[in-house]
Amino acid sequence: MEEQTPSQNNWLKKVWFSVRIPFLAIILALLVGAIILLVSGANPLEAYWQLFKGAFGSWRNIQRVLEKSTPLIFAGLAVALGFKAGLFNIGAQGQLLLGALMAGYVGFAVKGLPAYIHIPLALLAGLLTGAVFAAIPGLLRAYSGAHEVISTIMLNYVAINLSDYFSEGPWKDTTPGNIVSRLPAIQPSAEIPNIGPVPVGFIVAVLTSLLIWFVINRTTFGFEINSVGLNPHASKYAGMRTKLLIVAAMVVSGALAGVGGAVETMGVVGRFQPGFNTGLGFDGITVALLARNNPIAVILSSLFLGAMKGGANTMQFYANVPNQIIDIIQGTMLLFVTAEMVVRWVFKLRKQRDTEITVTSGWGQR
Amino acid sequence: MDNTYSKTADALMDTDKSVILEAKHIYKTFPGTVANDDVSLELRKGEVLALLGENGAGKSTLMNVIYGLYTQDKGEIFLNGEPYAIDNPHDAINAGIGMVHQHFMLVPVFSVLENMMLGAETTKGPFLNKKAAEAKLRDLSESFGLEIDPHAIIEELPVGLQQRVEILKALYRDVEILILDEPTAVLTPQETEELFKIMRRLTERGVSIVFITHKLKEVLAVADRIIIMRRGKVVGTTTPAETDEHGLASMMVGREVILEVEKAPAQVGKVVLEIEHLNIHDNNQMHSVRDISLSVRAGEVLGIAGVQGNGQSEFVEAITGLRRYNSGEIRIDGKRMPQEKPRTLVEHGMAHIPEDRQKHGLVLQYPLTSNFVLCTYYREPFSRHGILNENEILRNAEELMERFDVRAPSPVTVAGDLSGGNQQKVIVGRELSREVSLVIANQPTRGLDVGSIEYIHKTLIEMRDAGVGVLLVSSELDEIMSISDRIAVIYRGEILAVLDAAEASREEIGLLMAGHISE
Amino acid sequence: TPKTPVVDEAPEGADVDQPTETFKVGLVTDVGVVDDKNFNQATWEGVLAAQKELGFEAKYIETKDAKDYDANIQLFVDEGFDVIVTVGFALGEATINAAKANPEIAFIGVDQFQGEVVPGVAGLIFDEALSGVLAGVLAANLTETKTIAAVLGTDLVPPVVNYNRGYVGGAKWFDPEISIISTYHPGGMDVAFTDPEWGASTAKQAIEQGADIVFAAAGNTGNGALIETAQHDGLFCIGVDTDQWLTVPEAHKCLVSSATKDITLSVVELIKLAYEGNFPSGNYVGGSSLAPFHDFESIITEEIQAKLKEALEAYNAGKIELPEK
Amino acid sequence: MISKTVDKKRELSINWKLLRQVILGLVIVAAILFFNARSPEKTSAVLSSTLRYAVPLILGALCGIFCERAGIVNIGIEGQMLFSAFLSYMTNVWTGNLLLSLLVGMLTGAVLGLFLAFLSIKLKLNQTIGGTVINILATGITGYFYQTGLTTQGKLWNIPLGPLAKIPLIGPVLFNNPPITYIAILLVIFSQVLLFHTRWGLRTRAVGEHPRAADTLGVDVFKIRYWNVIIGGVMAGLAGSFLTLEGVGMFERGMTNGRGFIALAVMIFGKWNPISSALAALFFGFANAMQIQLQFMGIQIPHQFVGMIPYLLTIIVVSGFVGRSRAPAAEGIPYEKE
Ligand SMILES: Nc1ncnc2c1ncn2[C@@H]1O[C@H](COP(=O)(O)OP(=O)(O)OP(=O)(O)O)[C@@H](O)[C@H]1O
Ligand SMILES: Nc1ncnc2c1ncn2[C@@H]1O[C@H](COP(=O)(O)OP(=O)(O)OP(=O)(O)O)[C@@H](O)[C@H]1O
Ligand SMILES: [Mg+2]
Ligand SMILES: [Mg+2]
Repeated sequence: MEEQTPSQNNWLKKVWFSVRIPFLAIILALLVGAIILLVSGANPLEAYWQLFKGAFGSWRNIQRVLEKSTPLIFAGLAVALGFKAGLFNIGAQGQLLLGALMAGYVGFAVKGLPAYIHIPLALLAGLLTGAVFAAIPGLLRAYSGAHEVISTIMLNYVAINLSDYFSEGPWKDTTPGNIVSRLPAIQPSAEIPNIGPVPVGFIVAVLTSLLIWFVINRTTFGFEINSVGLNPHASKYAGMRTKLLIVAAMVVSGALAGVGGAVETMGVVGRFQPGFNTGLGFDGITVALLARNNPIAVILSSLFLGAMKGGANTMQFYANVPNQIIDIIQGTMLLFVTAEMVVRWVFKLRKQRDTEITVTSGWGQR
Repeated sequence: MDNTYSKTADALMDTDKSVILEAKHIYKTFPGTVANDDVSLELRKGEVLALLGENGAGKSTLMNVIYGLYTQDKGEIFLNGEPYAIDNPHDAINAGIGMVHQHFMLVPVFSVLENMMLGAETTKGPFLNKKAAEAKLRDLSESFGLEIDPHAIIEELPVGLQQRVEILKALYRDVEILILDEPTAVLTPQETEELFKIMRRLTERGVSIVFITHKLKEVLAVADRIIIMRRGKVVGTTTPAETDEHGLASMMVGREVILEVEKAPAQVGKVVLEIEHLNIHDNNQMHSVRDISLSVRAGEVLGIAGVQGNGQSEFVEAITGLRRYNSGEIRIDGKRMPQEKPRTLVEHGMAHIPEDRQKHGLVLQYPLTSNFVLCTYYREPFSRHGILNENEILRNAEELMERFDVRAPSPVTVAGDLSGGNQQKVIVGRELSREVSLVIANQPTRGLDVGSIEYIHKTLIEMRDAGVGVLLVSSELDEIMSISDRIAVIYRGEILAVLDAAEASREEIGLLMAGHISE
Repeated sequence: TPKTPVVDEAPEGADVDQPTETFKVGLVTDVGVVDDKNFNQATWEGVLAAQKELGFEAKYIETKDAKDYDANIQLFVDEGFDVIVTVGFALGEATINAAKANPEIAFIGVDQFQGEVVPGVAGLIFDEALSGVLAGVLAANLTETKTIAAVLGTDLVPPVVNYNRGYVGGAKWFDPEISIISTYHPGGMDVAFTDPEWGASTAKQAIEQGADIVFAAAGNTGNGALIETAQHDGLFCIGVDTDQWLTVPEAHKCLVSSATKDITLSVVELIKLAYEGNFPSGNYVGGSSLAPFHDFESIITEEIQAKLKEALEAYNAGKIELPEK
Repeated sequence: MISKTVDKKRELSINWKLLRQVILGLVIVAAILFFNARSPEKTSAVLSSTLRYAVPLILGALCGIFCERAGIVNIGIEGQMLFSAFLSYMTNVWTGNLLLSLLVGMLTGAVLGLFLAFLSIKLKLNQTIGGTVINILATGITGYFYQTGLTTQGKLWNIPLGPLAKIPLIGPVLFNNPPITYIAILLVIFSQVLLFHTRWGLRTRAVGEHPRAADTLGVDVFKIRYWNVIIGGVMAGLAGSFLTLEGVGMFERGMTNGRGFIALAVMIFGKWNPISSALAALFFGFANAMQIQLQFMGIQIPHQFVGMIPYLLTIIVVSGFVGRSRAPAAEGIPYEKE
């Protein structure tokens, strides 16, 4: 530590500056959770210890955390990319759901393909579905002024109805004895394998994060997306095709969410079944905000959330704590991450300029 | 203090007028800025006190402190000799202070009447009494000759009338002290004259007025006393009798300022911009530009004079590809331009200095590096195959900051942290540094102080001398007069006349701007 | 105060300090909570009832994420549980996989039809149509307006559909002229059973157009319908799955009976069999019947009793025609 | 001159709109009378079901209107409703005092309103996220603390309004309802008058459109915003209490089931106007009642498609295909005094 050069020191400082708010927010949220646990007569230390063990106590648990993180990374990237373009994609949930559905369909209905074709094909199906479904609010936002927050909330319900319809109707699993509405299991050739405890989907997710980081920070497309998000008027003035960019950002965001759903179907569940993806898109919001829209940080915040989800059942089992506590911690965390002033006030931190996050404001405005 | 500007016998004589408001040792800081640094000022009964100073000198801040919008860090305010705590506008209104703000403070979707009533509602039981309010408004309109339709919706009114509503709003509240923060920026010379008459009528009734403006002529015409601020401090007090425009200008900026631009006769070349029979509807489907035909030639400055809100914005937006037009044709270098394609126009050598620098000109959260390539990021050398070349972008920013004298801590400072004048320089630098044949400059110096104005005027003339066609749109008559070669006057969306700048007179153009067509 | 989630109450005298010696029964819920007034709860009550009788350690875990079925079962496996009860068809696959990996453990799969026999797995299934028929016959007997209603969860879930088929079939069998108005919740799986206000207002809409008996087969949505019916004088309502007299006291005014499947009892039986070492594999059909009439005993005449008996026989003989949906 | 022509235009368009509305109203009345003649019970059943479904939506939408007219976006209505439903239920369980339970429900809504106001006004937190936080916390906390086996002690009952309740068709539908339904109807009228004919309303709308202008006229922007969000919270609280005290009489985890979000849609549908929003809510209520009625009549449509209708309609409305609605201009933007 002592022999660090000043530049190394600066680098560390920079990292600390960019992570301190989320980090402290997590601490605060865990404290609030601890208080609720105490009030309801549980031992918070024991609970958190079991939570930790449940997440990292064995290779199997670690694998589960990675599995849970994988769709979160995609959902988080989807939301973060939307934020970058000034769009609040609450619809990631619906896009993810339909992505999962289509991947499930291609996964079981297309037969006789080798894995190296079938897997990409099913992923592509999820990707395209998510993209198309996200294009609707994108187009509406760009060309009719319908605010994406409201239209994507509504489309989420549409997505649920659609996926229910297909799972009960035309694509229902007709295996003898099955009574549940769901799709048949995907072909083995569409299953995404694991390498040791690491799901291949997770590796793809990490690579995708790097790619998105590069696109946002180092390409002209990223430049345009950022501009449109920060100042659509100036972007139009500068010759960017703002409406098209809004649609494009929404489409890419939806594609990411769709892949998230596909990976979930193909790597974890093994088929599409309603109710298996509940809340993933909404968790994407938490992930993106926790990561302050930085694609690399999305990996870390997904891992954190994935660990909480992965450890929850062990916590419930051994520490006798209802797992709704996870919801409470998550909500509190979101609150503290976004309400920086609370964190600043608690920890007496000074304001820094670059820490503001941009999210859209009201709807109905054009 | 420089004794040239110390109180003269004249000014001392005025002291027998009683001091109605006094601000003592006001300090006000914003993060990173000291806006008011130990400012003291006194206002006497029935006088017009002009407050003069460059941009960011702290004039509006001081007035906002007096009006209770801001709370001073230190200092006190006295009313009629008694200390008076003004913590919010409510206190100020109660004390008989009214203010017409630099930016309109009207609710756009409300009617004139609703805007009048807001904050000073007359009620009958629990309900609003619109009848009583309307009667009061009509009385007021009559006694000051300020006619207005009480039921008109603000956003549908031209800015001149909106300004009228602002003044009526202050009068509606029975003011003893009236603060006017740059009220003439959007008025024609004639409307300005009208305003001065009203001000005189008010002072005769004992109302005291603080009048802020950047137009030195107006100060000399209407003020009883003049206070000059610079960098948050009061740097002098004078009277119109003691000084002239040059005196005021150098006092404001702290150095000698050249108010007239020196330029050689224009060397006119081929036509670069041609507009034929252009018609535009605005957002409310009202005709805002009617059948305009104009052309700009290489090596000349065509000035478009007009009061704000007469269709200039729509006109410029249409030629720069930001707005669809309904009919007509636009050609650059003889080539027909498609609708709504700013990029195509940039490719054809058009530069555009937009009217609203923060809305259109800059991405405030972007660093200067990105803002400098906002229109050219997709081209070599700034990017190749869709991938940005950070080194080139940085080098470009360093070069332009040097060339256009942009004062900022570093090329990666975000644009939003720059002062208005420096922000404008970034835009000018970006637009004028690439190969262009045509410059569209819309209100390029709005709200800037004389120093910055001088610089931008000089740059525009340099472009013209280098053979570029310049279309200058401005509501500042002085600006139009001093740098245009030809002047077109726009009124209610129509070009009333195109005059040779050398032969046109201020009065003639002023009348045209008000819609009077002379024979 | 919140509920204590994991009940761990070995009866007095049982030696919990020697886990190797103790018999242990675990329960994994379907997505949802153990106190859902529905099959998760009924199953858990079965476990507790068996515990009372036999004295063993019992523990449950609530599934929050459908992907955790395996992991939750595994927690019990790791802790050396002897019997693991999994609730709901959705856990069927996870249960079979776990059973194959752990042949020494007895698995009870509630509502899990077994296509083929897997050693160590007993699929506890029910004939919902049967209790539906009885409910329909009862309703048809009691109605004065000749209009009876059913408020149903989603048709995505076969047991719900079966209840309704039985209800309609039974009522028509008794009186072909009777008019039956029934409605499924239009939402998906996630809301169909947790929307009591929808259940209540739907029941009211039916009541206002003359229905005087409301059969509610929709989990908590249905509970709303029961409570609503209780607000109207002189009407009857019929609950579902368990004896809802015990779970929805607010509906006592109208709750004449419930179309039940005997989850609790069957679970007790299966646990006992496992305890004794006679655990069966394959499908185990639990009982379906009407719950006791409680306060309404007096109005259930001999005649009605006879009709119900007759209906049971007719059904078993395949003489009652059931509609498609 | 210019303003005059504008005036004329506006008058003309209002007349057209009025005409359209009158015609639409007449068609609806005629249809109701027609069906009433054919089968009175069914008609009144469908209409009361319509009203009942609409009540929480109306109250939720009023919450949205109060908040957004003052410039605060509230997507936490769902959470406010759920929380209030829970606490008024718990109060009913503990005390059996319905009035107290109702007050607790309203108070809960108000406190959450205050919380949202504090987050968005004082901490200047992004308002959409503030609402999301309320929604997540409401699901988590009510789920955590809810326990079954509790029994409520009664629920709010119908109060027939004397002879009014005896009018055919209208009587049973409109004048024989439990209290919160009456309150909701009165609140619609009250809100309409408050917003457009009182000092408070004028100031509220000004604050939602141009807070700085209001500030310069001595209007306390923060105070107006705080109070409106709190009042809105009371409305959401009433909506929640409606579910547990008047509608069902019980609580269930997540029992609001998206009604808070549909209320938002209703608010936009109704263009931030109480009466129009109430009509929009009735329309959604009618769609729901008809969906049930069609099933009663044995007409089977895949219910997933029927279930989508309100959401698709909302999208169509916000897309401006049925007349554009314009949100308050300052909505969602924290007001900074300096
Ligand atoms: N709300 C604010 N936050 C931060 N800084 C501010 C704010 N308002 C004004 N300032 C800064 O305070 C200084 C004084 O501003 P002020 O508006 O009083 O200038 P002014 O003399 O009125 O200028 P102008 O002629 O451009 O109107 C400037 O540096 C300005 O940038
Ligand atoms: N609204 C604002 N919020 C925060 N900081 C501001 C704001 N306006 C101005 N500033 C800061 O105040 C500083 C001074 O601005 P000001 O406008 O006084 O500059 P200036 O000295 O007048 O320069 P110029 O003559 O080029 O306009 C700037 O560095 C800017 O960062
Ligand atoms: Mg400045
Ligand atoms: Mg100013």
